[in-house]
Amino acid sequence: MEFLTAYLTANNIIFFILAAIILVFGFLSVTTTKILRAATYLFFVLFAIAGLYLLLTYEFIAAVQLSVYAGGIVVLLVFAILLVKNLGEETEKVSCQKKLVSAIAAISGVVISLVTLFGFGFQNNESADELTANVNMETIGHTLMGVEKYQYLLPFEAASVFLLACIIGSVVVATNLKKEDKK
Amino acid sequence: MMAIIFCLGSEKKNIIRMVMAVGALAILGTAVYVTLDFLAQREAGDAADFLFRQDIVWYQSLNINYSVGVDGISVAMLLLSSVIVLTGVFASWGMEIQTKEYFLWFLMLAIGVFGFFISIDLFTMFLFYEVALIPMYLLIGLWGTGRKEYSAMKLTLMLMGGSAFLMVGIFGIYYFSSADGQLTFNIVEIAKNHAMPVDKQLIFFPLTFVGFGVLGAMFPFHTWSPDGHASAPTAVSMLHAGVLMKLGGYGCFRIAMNLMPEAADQLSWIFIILTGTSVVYGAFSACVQNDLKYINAYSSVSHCGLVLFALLMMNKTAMTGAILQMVSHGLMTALFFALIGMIYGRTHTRDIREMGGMMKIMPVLGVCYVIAGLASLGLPGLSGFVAEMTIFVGSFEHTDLFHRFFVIMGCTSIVITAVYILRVVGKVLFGPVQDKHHESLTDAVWHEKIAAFGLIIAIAGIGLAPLWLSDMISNSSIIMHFMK
Amino acid sequence: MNVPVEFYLVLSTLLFFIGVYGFIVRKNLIGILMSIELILNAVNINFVVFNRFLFPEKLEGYMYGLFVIIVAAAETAVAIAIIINVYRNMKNIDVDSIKELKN
Amino acid sequence: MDYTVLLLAIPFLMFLLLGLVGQKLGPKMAGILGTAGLSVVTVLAYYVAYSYFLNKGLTLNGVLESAVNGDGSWKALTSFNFTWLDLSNANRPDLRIEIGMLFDPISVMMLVVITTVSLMVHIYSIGYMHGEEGFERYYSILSLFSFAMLGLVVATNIFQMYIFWELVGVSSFLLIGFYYKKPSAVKAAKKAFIVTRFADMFFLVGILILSYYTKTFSFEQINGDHAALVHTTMGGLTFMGCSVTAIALTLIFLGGAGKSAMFPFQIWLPDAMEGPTPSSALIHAATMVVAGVYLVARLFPVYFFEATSVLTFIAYVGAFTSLFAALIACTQTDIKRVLAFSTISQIAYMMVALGVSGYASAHEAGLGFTASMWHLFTHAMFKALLFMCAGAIIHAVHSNEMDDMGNMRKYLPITHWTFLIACFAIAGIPPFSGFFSKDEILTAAFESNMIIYVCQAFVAGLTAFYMFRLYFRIFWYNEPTFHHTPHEAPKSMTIPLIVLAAFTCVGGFIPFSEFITAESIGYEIEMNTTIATISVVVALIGIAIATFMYKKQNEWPDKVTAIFKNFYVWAYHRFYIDEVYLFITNKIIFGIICTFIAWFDRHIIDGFMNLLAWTTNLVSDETKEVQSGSVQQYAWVFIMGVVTIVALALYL
Repeated sequence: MEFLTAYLTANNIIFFILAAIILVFGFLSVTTTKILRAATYLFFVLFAIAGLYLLLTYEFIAAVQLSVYAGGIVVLLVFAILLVKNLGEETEKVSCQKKLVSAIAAISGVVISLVTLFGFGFQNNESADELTANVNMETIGHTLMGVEKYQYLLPFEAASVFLLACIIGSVVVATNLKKEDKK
Repeated sequence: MMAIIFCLGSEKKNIIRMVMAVGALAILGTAVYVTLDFLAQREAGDAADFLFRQDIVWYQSLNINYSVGVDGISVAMLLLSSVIVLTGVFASWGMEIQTKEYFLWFLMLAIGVFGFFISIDLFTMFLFYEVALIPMYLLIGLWGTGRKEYSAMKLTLMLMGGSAFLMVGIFGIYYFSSADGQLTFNIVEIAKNHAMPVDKQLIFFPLTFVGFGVLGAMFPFHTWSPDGHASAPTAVSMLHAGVLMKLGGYGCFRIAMNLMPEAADQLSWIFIILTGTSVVYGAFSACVQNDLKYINAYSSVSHCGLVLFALLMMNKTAMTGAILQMVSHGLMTALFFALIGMIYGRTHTRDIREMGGMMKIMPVLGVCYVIAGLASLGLPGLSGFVAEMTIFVGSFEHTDLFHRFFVIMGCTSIVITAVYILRVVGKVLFGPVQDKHHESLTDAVWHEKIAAFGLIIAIAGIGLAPLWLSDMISNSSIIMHFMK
Repeated sequence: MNVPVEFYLVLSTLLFFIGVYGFIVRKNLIGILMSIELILNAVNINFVVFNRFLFPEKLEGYMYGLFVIIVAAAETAVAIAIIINVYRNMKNIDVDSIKELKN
Repeated sequence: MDYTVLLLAIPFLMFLLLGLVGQKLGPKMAGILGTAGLSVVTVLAYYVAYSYFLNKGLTLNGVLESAVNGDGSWKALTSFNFTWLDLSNANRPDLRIEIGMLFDPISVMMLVVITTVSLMVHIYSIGYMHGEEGFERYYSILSLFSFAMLGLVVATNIFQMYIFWELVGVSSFLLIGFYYKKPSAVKAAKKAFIVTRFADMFFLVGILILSYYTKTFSFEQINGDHAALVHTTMGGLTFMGCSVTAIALTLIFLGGAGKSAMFPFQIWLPDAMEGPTPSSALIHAATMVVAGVYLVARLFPVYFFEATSVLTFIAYVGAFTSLFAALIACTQTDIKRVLAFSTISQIAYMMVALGVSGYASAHEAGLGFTASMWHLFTHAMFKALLFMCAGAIIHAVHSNEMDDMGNMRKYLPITHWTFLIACFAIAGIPPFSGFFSKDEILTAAFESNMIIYVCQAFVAGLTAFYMFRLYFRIFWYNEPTFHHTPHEAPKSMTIPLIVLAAFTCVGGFIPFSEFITAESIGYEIEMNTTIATISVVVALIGIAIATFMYKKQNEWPDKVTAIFKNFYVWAYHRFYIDEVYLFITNKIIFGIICTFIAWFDRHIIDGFMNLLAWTTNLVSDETKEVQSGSVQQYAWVFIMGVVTIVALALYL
């Protein structure tokens, strides 16, 4: 019981709930045969991960996670699914052999990772708890816009250029074929 | 010596055949000049192993040099090559498709060949060797006839396979031959140092010998030759059988045997069996072929087998005979291929069963073919006799039963050669005309005559007065450790 | 605030390999894409967690996670553009049936 | 170098000239040039012979050299001898092929024979070959042949001999195949060349063995001092129980047997009659075919002193061949074939003579050698004459078959008489030349070996029989229906006939033994009357039978044929030797060995190479599946790889 009480703090309970959501829906999202459902499950997973970030007191990244992932990517995916598939159409059955093979890879990876992880012996940094102060937007803004050490203007700009490139690329890829279709 | 290469290099810009002819003539002129100069310098008492030396450091850290120089053997090979290049140009006068590219690759081949013969640096030599091989693929694959892609691929792959062996062999020599820790690629130095341990030699000698042996059409690595020759355009067959196959013999002699004499001595029996087989086997095979080029290709296998066979006898006379045979076979086989090309150009068939009575229709080609045939079967007064007799006399130095057996087996090849040569002559040239269409065919035109007569003059020249050539060659084998 | 770091790591490990499983097992291109998202998220969790527990004052992992999200978004966009294109051409988005680029 | 070199140079230049520009000169000019060239050579040869034998001295290089040694023996003189090819090495420093001219009794005698017959043939051919296509080519090859044959006989060393030997062979090939549009001619030419070439291979190996031990090619060194060099270097050496010397000399003899059509190499000579008749007269009757005899004579000291057993072997081979060929000659109907077999038989006679000869300048001991050379001389004359007569007859009736001839004496009187003279000569009727030489051979055989003597005497009878069978069938017998009336040949053809007939008549009175002996010392020949009588009687019996059977058409020939039916068929088909050869070459060598090797090459060796390529292809085909382009597969491999590596790195 002591063990239980030691772990049954509010944080932990929330964590377990989130973890359960992530794992269960994650698993469902890769195993379900209906692709639209998979997207929905993915949405839950992403949502729960945002919760996880909140639990870590990183609100900003949680917000980004929500808006970009849950709000953007999943919607994009859903659109894509709706464009290419009839709603609710089942994905083809995956052969057992393939499942088994994939499972072997995944499980062996899990095993080796967990063994390593538990063998490492982390010492929880209690001091981290003390620095629970929220990372405020100012800090984030400075970090993103600064050029000092541990400041990330360059990646920021790079990311923006990258995004631009992606937009253009997407458009080109999408339009090129239309021309060919016309031909 | 450089002049030859520069001469070729500048040629590349020009595309007209005339320029090719003039260029090839210039090459021949240079080769003759080199020969005369060489003889003069020897006469004047210059006893260096190699004359006209030129060394340029090329890659310092591995001690690779562009070093060239000639001795009597290289001079003989240069003369041979230049004669064949010249006649090859005339023989491919009628090449209409992509003439420029054709001659360009042709020259590339020639550069490789010339470079190979004058190199005395192993690495440079290997480089030129590869330079000579690659154009073959394109020349056969693009300008060939029949199953050209297959043949070109087969030829290139087999020769490349050979050069893989060769490269290992060369590196083996490079790493294990140094006397004082200073690694060198220089053949002369390696030969002088003579420091390669015998156990290492035993490993690298077979590699090198087989590597060159593939090019020298040694049994059982000869099968590229019939297909390759059959598909190649005329001048390429000429240059290939005439010169390129000699690279094999020359390499076996200059590198494999000269640098690894002890191993050559110990392992010669294996290769004597193989080359001795080659001689008879090629001749027998040629007896039942129906394609003129196949006959000639198998005959080349037989004759080139004799070259390697003689080399393995490891004495001065046989060695001289081997080099003479290279020259002689180069000339006569080039003549053969040139004539076959000319006949094929007219009849559009190479099947001897479909031809007959050509002597009446095209007397000049017919007579030339007979002369080539007689040279091939070793008629005195033509070059083949000189070479073969030198080889047989030299090979007879070995008294043991093993060598005797193979020498006598080699002697039988002169009979078998007569059989297949006369079979061809009888079927193609003599007898009644088989195909009525053939009666309207024309005889050789001027450029074909130049090609054929040029080669015949060279063949008869060597056949009638062989002494200078044989002296030039035999005087060059001074630094050979393996000479008994 | 005392959820031990191992918990997070175990979670991300499991999520990662769920993603890997999905990546390998899925035939549908969009399914594969979603698996990739899972993998990326698992990694992201790690970044953030390590940042939180090891160097809370630095924000390195934090930023990295942020950029990962950005890049993931871009990647998804491009991927979907390609998928739609492929679908237009071949009326199919199964990896096994898309062999046009092979050979 | 001096005037003697012209003996070789003129024919050679004539060959080049006629070969290269003959077409432009035209037939008439070519014929005249060729004949004129050879006339000069003939005059030179006669001059050499005159100075050598009668003046006993030759002016060589401006110096008069005596042809006689102190002890009265003939001396070998060399007019020039230059190195043609150096084959020396550490082991044999002096081994080189030289080209030179050697004058000794037999070579000078051969010079006379060759030039005489050759000149006659040249003159004769002007008429015989008139209007033939390739007339210039014909003369060019005749010149080449004369060059080669002269070079052969004056050879200073065995290798020079081999060189010219081959050249002779090729000119023979070219002449047999002169009518190259006739498949039978092409076949015959091929056969002749390949059979002789096959024999030459033995010759070559023989030379190689001989020269390996003696370290020289020179006849002078090999033969000199009773073949002492051979004795010291090779004496006592054995190989598989046989003396090496004997092996070498047997091989060399086999080379000679090939050229001289001894059994079992005789098959090419009858077919060689496909060539123009005058060239058959020159090459296949008078000169080239005796090269084998000449070769043995050249090396006679070596044979005699070092390998007597080989000489005996030669004698038996000769005796067998002469009998064999004479039997076949009796059955043939093609007149040139009859002559061809007669030639084989007569050459075999010469071989027998050499085989039974001793080495001494005395009547009995050294007789064989002299007789052989003498017979060579006389035979060349009368056989050339016979062939030319045959040519004239063929010229007249355009057929080789006896059945198309008969009663020709009316139409061709000159040919008739000259033919008759030649027949008497070959049958051995005094005083024609053949009698003397043949008588000496029989005497020599009688002195040494009774079996051979009996055999040869019988052959002499057979010879008389088949020659007169030929004579009567052509000139008497029944007159067949001619296509057109036969006419006597033109002057250019009859003059050589008369000249040769004259030689045949007087050839027997040349004191041959003064000049040509084994030991080079002249001696007096005495006629052995018993043997002479016997041989004349035998010959007369032969003639009588022939006269009885063939003078007029009667039933006797058929009766005799019926008695010896099987034998006759066998002999008519030349005892099927040709068929055996054909079987061996066509069926076994071509059919089995060559085809097998070609098959083996295509399918096994090349197949192996293709298999290598195919395997490479297959392996790459298989392995390229690994790089499938399937990202999922890659991912799986990647993950498993990482897992494995981590596991290995961390826990092992």
